[in-house]
Parts: sequence; structure tokens; C-alpha cells
Amino acid sequence: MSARYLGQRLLQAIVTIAAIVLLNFLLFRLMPGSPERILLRNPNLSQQVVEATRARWGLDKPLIPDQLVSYIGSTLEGDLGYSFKFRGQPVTSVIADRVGPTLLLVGLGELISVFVGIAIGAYAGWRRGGVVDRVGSGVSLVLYSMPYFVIGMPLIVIFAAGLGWFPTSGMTSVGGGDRPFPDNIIDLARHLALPLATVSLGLIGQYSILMRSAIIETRSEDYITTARAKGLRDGRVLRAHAFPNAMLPMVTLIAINLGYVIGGAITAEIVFSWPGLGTLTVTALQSRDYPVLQGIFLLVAVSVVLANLAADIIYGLLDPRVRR
Amino acid sequence: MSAARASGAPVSGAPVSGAGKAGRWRLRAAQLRAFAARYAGRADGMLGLVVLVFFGILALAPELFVGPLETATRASAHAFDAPSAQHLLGADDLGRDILNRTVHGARISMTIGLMATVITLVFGVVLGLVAGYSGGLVDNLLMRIADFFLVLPTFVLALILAPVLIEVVGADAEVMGIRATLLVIIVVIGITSWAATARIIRSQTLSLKERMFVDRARVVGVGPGRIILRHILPNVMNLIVANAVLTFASAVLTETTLSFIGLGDPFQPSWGQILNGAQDSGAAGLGAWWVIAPPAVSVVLVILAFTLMGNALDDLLNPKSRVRR
Amino acid sequence: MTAEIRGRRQWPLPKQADPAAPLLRVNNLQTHFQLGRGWVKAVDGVSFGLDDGEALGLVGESGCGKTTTALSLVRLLPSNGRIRGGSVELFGIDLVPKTDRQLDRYRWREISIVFQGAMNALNPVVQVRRQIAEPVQYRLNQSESASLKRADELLDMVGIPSRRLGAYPHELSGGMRQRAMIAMALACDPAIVIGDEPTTALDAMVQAQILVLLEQLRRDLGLSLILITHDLSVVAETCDRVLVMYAGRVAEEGPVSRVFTEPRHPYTRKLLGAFPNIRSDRRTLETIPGEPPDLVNPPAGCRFAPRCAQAMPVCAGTLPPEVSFDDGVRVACHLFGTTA
Amino acid sequence: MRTSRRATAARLITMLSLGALVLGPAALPVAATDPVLLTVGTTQDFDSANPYQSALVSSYEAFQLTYDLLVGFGADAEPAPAFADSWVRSADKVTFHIRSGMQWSNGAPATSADACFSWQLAIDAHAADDTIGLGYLDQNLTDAGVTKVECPDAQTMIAYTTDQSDRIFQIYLPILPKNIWGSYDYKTIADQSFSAPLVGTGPYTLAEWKTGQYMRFVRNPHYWGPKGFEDEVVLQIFSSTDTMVQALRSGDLDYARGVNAAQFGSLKTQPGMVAVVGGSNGWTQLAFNTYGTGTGKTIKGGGPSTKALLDPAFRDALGYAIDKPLLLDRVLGGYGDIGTTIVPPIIGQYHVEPTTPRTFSIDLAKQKLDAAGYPLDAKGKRLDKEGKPIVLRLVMPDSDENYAKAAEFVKDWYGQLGVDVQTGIYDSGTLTDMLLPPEAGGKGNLAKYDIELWAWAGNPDPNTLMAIFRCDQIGNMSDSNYCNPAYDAMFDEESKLSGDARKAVVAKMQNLIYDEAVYDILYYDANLDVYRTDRFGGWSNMPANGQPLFSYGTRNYTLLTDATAVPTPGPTATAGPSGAATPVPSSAPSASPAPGSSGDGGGSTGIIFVVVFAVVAVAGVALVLRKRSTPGEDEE
Repeated sequence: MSARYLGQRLLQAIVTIAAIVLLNFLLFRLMPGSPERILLRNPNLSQQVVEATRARWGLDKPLIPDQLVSYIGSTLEGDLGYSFKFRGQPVTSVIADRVGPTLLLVGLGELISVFVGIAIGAYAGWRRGGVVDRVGSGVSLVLYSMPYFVIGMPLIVIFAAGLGWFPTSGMTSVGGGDRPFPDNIIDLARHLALPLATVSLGLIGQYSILMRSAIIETRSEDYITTARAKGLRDGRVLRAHAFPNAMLPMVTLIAINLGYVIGGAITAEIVFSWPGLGTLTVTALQSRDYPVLQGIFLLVAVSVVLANLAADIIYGLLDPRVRR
Repeated sequence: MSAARASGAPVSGAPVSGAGKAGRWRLRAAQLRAFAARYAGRADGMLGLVVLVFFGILALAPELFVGPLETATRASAHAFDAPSAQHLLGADDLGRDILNRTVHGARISMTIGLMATVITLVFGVVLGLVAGYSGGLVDNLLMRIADFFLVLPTFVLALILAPVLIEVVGADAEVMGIRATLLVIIVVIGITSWAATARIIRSQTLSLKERMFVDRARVVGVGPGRIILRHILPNVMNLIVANAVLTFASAVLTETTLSFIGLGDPFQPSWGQILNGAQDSGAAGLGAWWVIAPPAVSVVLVILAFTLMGNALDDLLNPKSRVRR
Repeated sequence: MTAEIRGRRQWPLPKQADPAAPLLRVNNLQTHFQLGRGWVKAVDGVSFGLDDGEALGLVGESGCGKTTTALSLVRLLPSNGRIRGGSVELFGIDLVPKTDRQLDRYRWREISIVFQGAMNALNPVVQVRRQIAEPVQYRLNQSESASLKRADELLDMVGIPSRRLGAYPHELSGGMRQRAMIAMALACDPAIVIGDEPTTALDAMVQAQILVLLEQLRRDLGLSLILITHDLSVVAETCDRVLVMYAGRVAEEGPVSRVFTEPRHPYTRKLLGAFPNIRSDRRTLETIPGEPPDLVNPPAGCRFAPRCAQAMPVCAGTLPPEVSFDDGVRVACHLFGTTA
Repeated sequence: MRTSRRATAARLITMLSLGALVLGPAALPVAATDPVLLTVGTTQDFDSANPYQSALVSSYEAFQLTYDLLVGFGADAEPAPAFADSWVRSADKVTFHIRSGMQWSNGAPATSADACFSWQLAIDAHAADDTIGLGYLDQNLTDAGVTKVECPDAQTMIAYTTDQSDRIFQIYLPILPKNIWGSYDYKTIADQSFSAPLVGTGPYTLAEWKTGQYMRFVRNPHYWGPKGFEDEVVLQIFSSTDTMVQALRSGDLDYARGVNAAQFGSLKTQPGMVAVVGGSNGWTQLAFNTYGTGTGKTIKGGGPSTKALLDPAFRDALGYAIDKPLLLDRVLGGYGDIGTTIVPPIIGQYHVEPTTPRTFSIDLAKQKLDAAGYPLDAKGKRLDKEGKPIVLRLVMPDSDENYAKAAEFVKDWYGQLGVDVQTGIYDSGTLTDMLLPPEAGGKGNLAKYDIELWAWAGNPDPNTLMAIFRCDQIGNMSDSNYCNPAYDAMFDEESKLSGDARKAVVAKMQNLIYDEAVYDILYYDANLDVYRTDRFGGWSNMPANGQPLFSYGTRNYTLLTDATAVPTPGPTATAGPSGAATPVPSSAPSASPAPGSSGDGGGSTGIIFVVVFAVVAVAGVALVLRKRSTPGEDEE
């Protein structure tokens, strides 16, 4: 990969992030309602107190330039202010608490579904019209059409409420995570099972559909005929020739998809009370916790940009044609 | 390929605008018939169409099938009544008939989907055409903006935009019988999904621009607006149609999700809103699956139907159909 | 000749091979494609043979079934294609009843193919030398390093400079890619190389170079070659014998020298007649009036009859039998039916 | 790019073993030395570990576990010994005796100096015309008329008051350790970035807080009072009542706060569970925008949409159109109380029912409207005195579905009177702004709302709720923009009184607001709590019409007993699955396959439904795909 290609992508990412930071600032200043009023829906407040609160939160200064300048400055320092809802806690720590669970859920979900979805999609596309294709693609299309929470709700009804195999919600058993070693992992795994299944199922549907069509497209390429003519085993043709080429569009799609995945994960988290960014987003939204919302938006948007950057780089590594 | 040849449809990119007006219409009608025949050959597309027509009919006249919308005051059953002869799909926590609400939900969900699609298309098509046709700086700028929107986590953005927009329009405003809360959802979906459409339209416009008939028109001195309207737009119409159907599917999905999270409007219950109510009232835990299943199944069926139709149309209409979300 | 060439093989013959049998014998091959409205009889009763070290040209209009015939040898057909009759005997082994798995033994090791348009026929994300090494490694069970070494030798043999060894397909010129394709076809030291219009996409200069290379390799390695082409001049230069196909059937077959100087089938004559200068543009082929028949429901009699200036009443109703002449030419035409 | 077969196999094995791990041992072995956990569920996320930054009931519960108040709450919410074990009331002061020998959770002695320090913070803030943090707690002291505190010796604290009110015994001010908090002034403590040290004299101390998940409290070894059976208390947060109820059913939870009516109904018949309807110290109301009442002010281009709203007769007439029993039944499932006056019935000693109550009658409402000069027009629409059809804009927050449900009824009933209602649902921020008149910085000119449907909750003393109607609350807490100097005078009067004298004035005030119909209180909300009796005994409601936890004080936490050791007394005697040999919560769902009979049947039907749907959907699509992949279009 050439330095120019890399530099170009990097520059693009930086410009996008800058735009996101600006948009983030503007969006939240446009939001209705005044936070101090919501928080101070309190019988005995005097006007002075309200003013003092505004001053404390910097809401009394003019939007531009004061609030903007201080916003950009503190954002660069990683200081996103203090949560309105979780009082006394910096936004970064509130968010940091929730990043882990979401990363665990979405990361594992992505991992599983990338493997499973791509495997199913590749096989279905490769053996188009076969049993795997018919069943797999049927299931995938249905899953693809299901909002995450529609996948999650029946899972709860069946496996948690009905059969009692898994807990209904949360990330750890009530009482927290200070169990001895293997127990805490098992406990986590049992809690993770259903939300993970939800996120994975939703993604498997998407990825297998995408991979199937990518493989079908690739399958009709001449170099596949060449590989067949070489008398290579079918599996080898798929693995060594069809698959790497079909993966090229997938890399980009998976990265672009990340934004949607996070959106979907929000609903999955709500259904399962998973203490991640999704539930935090909703809590923050309900209590108009602007700083936290701002932080989440920034985090998610920047992650997506970085994921896209990573995808570009991976693409460059996978496809020799971009290297020049 | 052979089918295309047999049907006599013009080989790709023939100038539709070459013939006189009447001729053009005749040509259109013939194309349409040929297209309908090809579409009818697609089992998946037809299945989608049947499902869609079913829900479309429900959406057009819900009163005809289940009477007026059951509200808290008009509830005809008792809380969480199980399905019975009187209430085929049971009742929710307020004793409202689920069948009634699901059928009415069809109207609301699909109206939102439709309006969101229209907004998406108007933005996407106009900006795509302009970018593709003007090229240069305008194109560059518009596409950078589109890239930006493509990268943005649209869902989180939608969550944030919704309350901002509600402030702008006011929660008690109504347009065409759609309440402000829902209008906001519509606009939010539009704002966050136009970019993909714009990209597709732009790339097709770019290639059309280089075609002979556009050149010819330009040489004759036809203005850019007219060229876009008369020469390019008709030729990207097929793309727009295929894209519209897929956009509709994702609009319904987004609407359902936003409503589920609580951004919907309880006075105009879409399927997502009904599911939100089910979640709030703990229907799943109470074993009241009948509150969840009908709206959930409806959502899935409609999205599935649109996806199937969209894929079929895309295969048939998009000259370079390729992998996409 | 036979023994000499087979003796040069680095790799043993297939176990079931009959050492005395001719290299390739195709009998009454019928390859059809299933379409919604029926079976397309793309190849419908084609027979021919190929001897060791021989070069056979397959010519005819596009769609006449010459590529399908060649690909049917190792059954490289689209999923809707079936060999519905006939036999393909390689070293006396009939390949038609073999399963795909069994057939893999013969693909590339015995019959390899140089495809048209190497840009698409080469995998864009894999280094060319690895693509060449691949059949050596996986088909001949050589180590990776030995395979790569072999690939480098082959690339050297076809005249690709060693500094381009690590190149990806897109980094090579069209001619280079075609050379690489040829190197790849030679990787397993096959008995037969099929060239499927190997020079079509190239400009005239490079075309000539590639043909010279092929000819040279054939001599040096004792290859047997099946060359599919529109271009009669290529056949004239490269091949020993020529097989003229029309609408899925053999029109005429024989030594190049005989067929080109004394074409017997009206179609061959048209073909050559429409070819005033042997070096002329191949597009002139299409100037024969009329269109090839619909192969789903081909005419009952001679398939060329509707376009044939010399058509007789019998042509429309009866399939012309193939008639062999003493000079090694075989013709399927009612004009010669009586002499048989 | 090459993936070896072995690597794939290894991955597969990892996945499978993970699966086995997940499904494997459902019941985890529990060591005998594990602490006894009381697990309490709520859907309300905590907002702060700093008492001065707490606004939510759940956080109040949390800080009251850690800290004592000077005077706590007894079984019936009466003042009870806490940090102070006795007190003497005199004309201008109260002398508190601080419990002797008391220690902080870190072992340091707890004395009157700590109490003086804690109260002095609030006095300092008040003197500076400021508040500490959110200003909820320190205001208690101001309301009680405390002017000065003195601590002459380690066991004595004297508080001087301006009046004789009892509010000094209901002061929600945590007593903080001076040796730790003393280095901060009230401004630092008030700062949102202040991280509060967690040392208290309460029964339990906060040990761990995971936002969005739980707060874990461990026993304070130095606690002076009775010791509850539980070693640790976990307040677990759920994002929906549904998951909370399922955790309760499965035995993961001992106590669930705030289930909904349907869940409550299904849980109360469960053996081993006790369902409690606790009266809430608050209500849900229709607040009419009466801007201009008592002040005569008008807003250009703003204010209520019709002058009729300023007419008590009009509002009174509307009151007859609300069928409150039905509303209570349909919206709250019958739990809670029918709304009348502004002091909730849970404050039993002050609540009065109106002397001239309104009863539901649409006809009567119509007559009263006609009589008050609001006739119907030809189209059946009610006209105001300016001859304009009355269309009322009803606004509500999006925080609870019940608001919209109630609004549906209101809209319907008002509609029957010929009064059209437009509804708008807003986030609480927008809504709060909307209620503010322009002089208080409200952006909307009060032009966007006529009726607000929202709720209030107050302190044990009725003053917090009654203050809403004071003139000086316009632009602050008032959501009706009502002003009546006579009411304000009565408020000032009763604030200085105690006993029956105060009750009499408070009763008059309740009737005044009721008769003026400033608010139409729809219902007094109820807290629906459910708890299990298989592991803990000793539950009692505090006060009797409340519930065991999340009530006044945290006394019940210290009274819980081991239900598995002694037979549980009273109505819960039947409780307890026999298998529960260990007192420690097991996350094993097998211990109690709980879903109720109705849920069970519904559940299995649900499963069948889901399975059938999935099969049909998949089969349909599979069929389609099969047809689609007929050979021919494949390659060409």
C-alpha cells in the first residue's frame, strides 16, 4: 500500500472527524429544553440558584465563540464534562463504564456473525440452489427483516422466561462480579448468551445475504473457471479463489455496517437490560443528559470513521490493485 | 440476456426521448408490459407483492376491516385477554383489541415508511442528479457530504435529531393526518438515508451524461435543467424504483426501532409503538405473546416483502446490480 | 512419435491408461444446455481425434459450439450444461462417465487450457507465480517451494523477466498476462493444451509473438494442441489439422493443407471465400448472409441448409452423414453423400 | 489469506466449549462463607452517590443506607431515634442528645461535632442565598425555620428555630463525618465533580457502584442499631419492569420496586411472594394554565388559548367530566387512589377529602358549562365568551406511557362536552420550558399549552407539594401559573403552626385549590412493590400504608430475618420452596421454575406460535429461492 493511499484515507478520516466534532457541538446546542430546568425541577429554587447552576455548567456564556472554543479545547483533552444524570461523574468515566459491555456484546457478535454469516453465505452462494442455500438464505432473509428486539423478545419468552435456561437480563447475576474465577466467567457467559444470540442472529442474516451475493457474483468470474480447470478440489477453489475476491466488498460493507450494528445493539441492550452504551443512550436521552449523549455520539461516530479507515487499509492489503 | 432480446426492449441506454410524445408513451407502455412479464416470472418478487398488497389494502381502509382504532376509552376487552373468538388476537394491557391495533398500525407504519421514502428519494435523487451532472466542485462537495452522512451512525443521530425537530415543528402539529412526533421520525429517516440513494443516482447520471443523446441535446442548446429532467431522469427511473422499494424496507425498520425505543406516538400507534407498549407493560414476562407476535410478525413480513420485491426489481432494473446492503 | 512423446512425460500416465490407445478420441459428443424453454443443443454429435504432438484448430462462427466442445473434454460446463451422449476417450479412458472428483485427476494434469482474456482468467488478488505454482502444489503434491521454483522456471520459459516474478495480474501487460497464462497451462506438463482464442484480445504484434511462443513450446515440449479461434490465418500458421464446426456439428475436418486449399463443405467454402486475404480481419466471417439456426429446435436436416446457396431438397429433411475422403478430410454434406 | 484447516477446527472447538460452558452447570456451587445478599430491584437508575446531588428515590434509598439522618423514621414514619437518640423541644430550640459510643463505618467516633458540621453546611449555604448541589436537602432546614446550631459537648446539639413546626424532625440531611468531609466547604460538596467519601453511620455502606447495573452495599460493622440478616444489600437496576419481574420470579431478586399493574396482578397470587400497594406521596394531575389569575398579567401573542381557563367555573365544570374511578381502573389497574386534594392520603394526618366533591356526570358538566356562559355552537362545539370554539392543547411528558393513556380518556370526555383537545407529547426538557412564562425565561410565551398532564411527588411534610401553588413559584415550580395571595397567606401561616392548628389551615388550603380547580388531580399514584419471602422474613410496611423499602427511612433493612431458619410468621407462612437449603442466592433458574399458571400456558402457546411462524416464514422463502434458482439464469 502506498503512502499516498494511506495518507489520503487518513486525511479523509481526520476531516470527517472534525466535521463530526462540529456537528456534535451544534446539534446539542440546538436541543430543546434547558438542562438546568429539568434537573432542578425542585420546589424551592430561587432564580439565583438557577443562574448559579447555569454558570456552573457554562450554559450562560454565548454559544459562539465561548462555548465552542471551550468545547473543542476540552474535547481535544478528552474532557467531555460531567454527566447531568449521573451527577458527580465525568462523562468519560460514565461512558467508559459502558464501553466494555457493548464492546463485548457487539464485538463478539460481529466476530461470530462474520464467521458464521460469511461461512453460510459463502457456502449458500457457492452451492446456489442447494439445501444450505435454500434454508440458509431463507432464514437469513427472515432474520434480516427482523429488528433486533423482535429477535430478542421471543428468545426471552422461550429460553429465559419459558425454559429458564438463561437469565433474562443484565450482565452479571444480581450481586455483582466479585465471584471467584471460573464462576464469574460462567456467570457472564450465561448472561451474555441471549443478547449475543440476538445480535449475532441479526448480523448473520445480513452478512450471509451479502456474502451470498458476493460469492455468486464472483462465481461467474473467469478465474473461477480457470481454477476449476486446474482440477482443484471444490473447497480449494472456494477458499483460495472465490472467497478472497468476494471478501473485498465485504470488508467495506462490514465497516460501513458498524453504525447500523450499534443502532441495532441499542435495542438488543434494552430488551436484555445489558448495561452497555445502548441502555446508556436511552437513559441519557430520557434525562436529556447532553454531555453523555454528546460523548456517545462522538465515540460512536469516531469509531465508525476509524473502522472505515481500518477497512480501507485492510482492503488495501487484500487487494493488490489498490496498492499502487 | 436472451429474455431482454426477445422482449424487444431497447438495448441499454437507447434514447427514450428520441421519439415523439405519443411514440414515447407507446414505447413506455410496451416496456412496462415487458417488464411486468419479467417481474411475474420472479417468484420472490411476486410473493413480496402479494404480502405488500395484503398489507396495503389493510392500510388503505383499516376501519373497513376492524372498525375505528381502539383507544384506551374505546377498549373492547379486558387487560391481557387471551385470543378468543371475540378477540382473535387478544388484547393488550388496556384491553384494546390487538387485531384492531395491528391493522391500524399497518396504516401508520406504512404511511411513515412511504413518506420517509419520498423524502429520501427527493433528496437523494435531486442531489445525485445535480452532483452527477454538474461534476467538478459541486459534485465533489456533495459527495463529501454524502460520505459524511454515510459514515455517521444514523441511528444515534436519529435519536438526537428527534427531540430537536419536535421543537421546530411543535408536538401538536399535524400534516396530512400525521402527528408531529411521527413527522419527526419521517424527517429523521429522510435526513439520515438520502446519501446512499444520491450515490447510486450520481454514478448512473455520470455514465448517462457521456452518452450520445445527452451530448446531442447539449449541442442543440438544451439547458441543463431540461437535460436532467427530460433526458437523464427518465433513464435513471428504473434505478429509482428499485432503490425506493429497498429504502421503504429500511424506513419501516428504522421507524419500528425508533418507536420501540419510545420516540413514537401513542396516539397513532405504529407497529413499533405497539411493541413499545408491549415492552413497557411487560407482556413477554406475563406470557402475553399475542401482544407481541402480531405487530412483530407484521413488521417482519412487510420488511421481508419489500426486501424480496426490492431484490427482484434490482436484479431486473439495475444495469449493474451489485452487492449492497 | 507416440512413444517418443509420452516418454518425455515427467509424470506418469493415469493408471487406467492404455499405452497403445490414441491420445484423444471424441465420439458423437452431445453437450446440451438447459434453458427455460428446452435444451440448447450446443454440441450435437461431434467426433474427432487428436494424436500426440498434433495441433488441431477448431474454427467456426461464434456460438457454433467450438468452445463448448473443447470445454466438454474436461466437462467445464456451466451448471445448466450436461453431456448427454458420446464419449471422450483420453488414453483410451472414457472421461464422460467420471464423477467431477474423478475428473479432477485429468484436469490440468492431462488437459489444460489457455483462456481468452487473461485479465479475467487470472485471479486479481493472487500473485501470478502463485497461481502458476498452485496446480503443481495441489495437483502434483509438490512442496510450496518446489512449486514456486517450477513456476519461476515456467515464467522464464515463456519469456517473463525474473524481476516480474512477484507481480500481480494487473501489473502485467496484456501480452505478458497471456504468456503467464500459457506458463500456467504448462505447469503440470499436460498431454493436451487447449487454447481458447488465446490471442483474441491482443494487438497484432503481440498476437504474433504469442503464436510464435505457442508453436515453439509445442515443438520443444511435444505438446498436443487444440486451438479454438475465429481466425483462419492462425489455424493456417499453427495447426496440423482443422475442424470446421457449424451449429454444434462438424462441417468438415481434415489436414489444414487439404481443407484450406480444397474446401469441400459449402460452409467451409463460404468461410474461406469470405476471406479474400488470409491475413484479413476476422470480422469478415460474419458477412455470410443469414443467421445461425436456433439450437433449441434445430432444422431437421442439414443445419446450414437455410443459408446454403447449394441447398437441395434432401438437405432440409435429412441430416447429412459424414463422409471421409482418402486425403484425410471428413465432410458432412449431402453434396458428397452419394460418393460414400 | 489462507486459513488452515487445523485453525478452523481449533476455532470450532473453542466455540463449542464456550457453549458447553454456558449451558453447563446451571447451579453454581456456592461457598458456605459467601455473604448473605439482599437483592433489591428498581427500574430507576441512580443518579449520584453524593446525597446533595441525588434527585431520585433510588438514590435517596442509597444514601440513607450509608448515612443516618439526625432524626430518623419509625415504623409509622414518625420521628425516631437515629444519629440523635433523644431530643427535647422548647419554645425556640430543640436540644438533641447524640447517641453515645457511636462509631463511623471506619471506626472513628461519631459525635455532635459531625451533626453540627452537617447542618451548618446548609445554614451557610442559606446565608449565602445559595444551595448545596441540587438544593433539595438543605432546603429542609430552611423550611423548618432552623437559624443556628450549637454543639456545646460531644453528645449535645442545639438547633434554634423560628417556629414550633414539626418539620425539624423530618429533615433529610445526612449526617456526615466531619473528620472527612470537614475539609470541604459547601461549594465544593455541591460541585457535580465532587466525589463523595463513603463513610457513614448508616447500617450499610456503599462499596461498589456500576452505573446502569447496581449499587452494592456492605454491612457497616459499627452500626449502632439492629442488624439485618443480610450482609450485603444490592440495589439492582433494570431497564424494564419486565426483566425485573422475571428476575424476581426466578429468585434472582428478593424485592422488586415499581412493577406495573398487570405484573402486580399476576404476582400477588404467587405463593412465596407478597405484593404491596404503597401509597405514593404524590399525584398525577391536569394542571390548567391560568396565567393572569391573581396577577392580571397577560402575554402578547401568548398565554392560554382561551380566557375560559382563567374562569374557575369553567375549570370546575370540566372536573365533572372526568370519571376518576374508571381512569384509575384502566390506567393504574385499580391500584392507587382517586385523586382529589393536593395533600396525598399517605400523609394521613393532613389529607382531607373535599367538602364539595365533584362527581362524574357528563350531563352535569354540560349544564355547568352552559350556566357559566359557555354555550354550544351549531356544530356542537363549545364556545368561549369571545365566541371562539374552545380547543385545548393538552401537553404531557414522554417519560411514562400512562400519561398518554390518561390523556386519551381526557380527550374523549372533554370531547363529549364539545371541547376539542389537541395532545402533544414532549420530552421533559421541552415541556418544562413550555410551562415557563416569558419573565422567567420561558421561550414559548406560554402559548403552547393549556393543560399540562404530569405528576409531582413530595416530602413527608405537605409543604413541598402545597408550595407549588404559591405566587412566587410562577416561573419556577408552578405549572398552572396560578396566583392567589390568600393562599400564600395561609401557607405562611400554617408553616409556623403545628398540630391541629396546622391541620385546620392545611385543610382549608386543600379545599381552596380543589374548589378553584386549579389542578384536577386525576389519581394518587401507587407504588406497586413485590417481594419474596423464601429467604428473608421480617418484612413490614413503613408506614403501614406504605411499603417495606423505598419508603421513609431504611429501617426495614435492619429488621430482616433469615426466613429459612425460623418459620415465617403471618400470612407468608406458606412461602418458601423447600429446596432452598442455602440462604445464598443461587442464580440457578432450576431452583424455582416460576412463571405463573397464566404465564405458563401463554408462554407455551407463544413458543408454538413463534416456532410455527419461523417454520412458515423460512419454508416460504426457501420455496421462493428454490424456484428462483432454476438453472438457466445462472451463467450465460
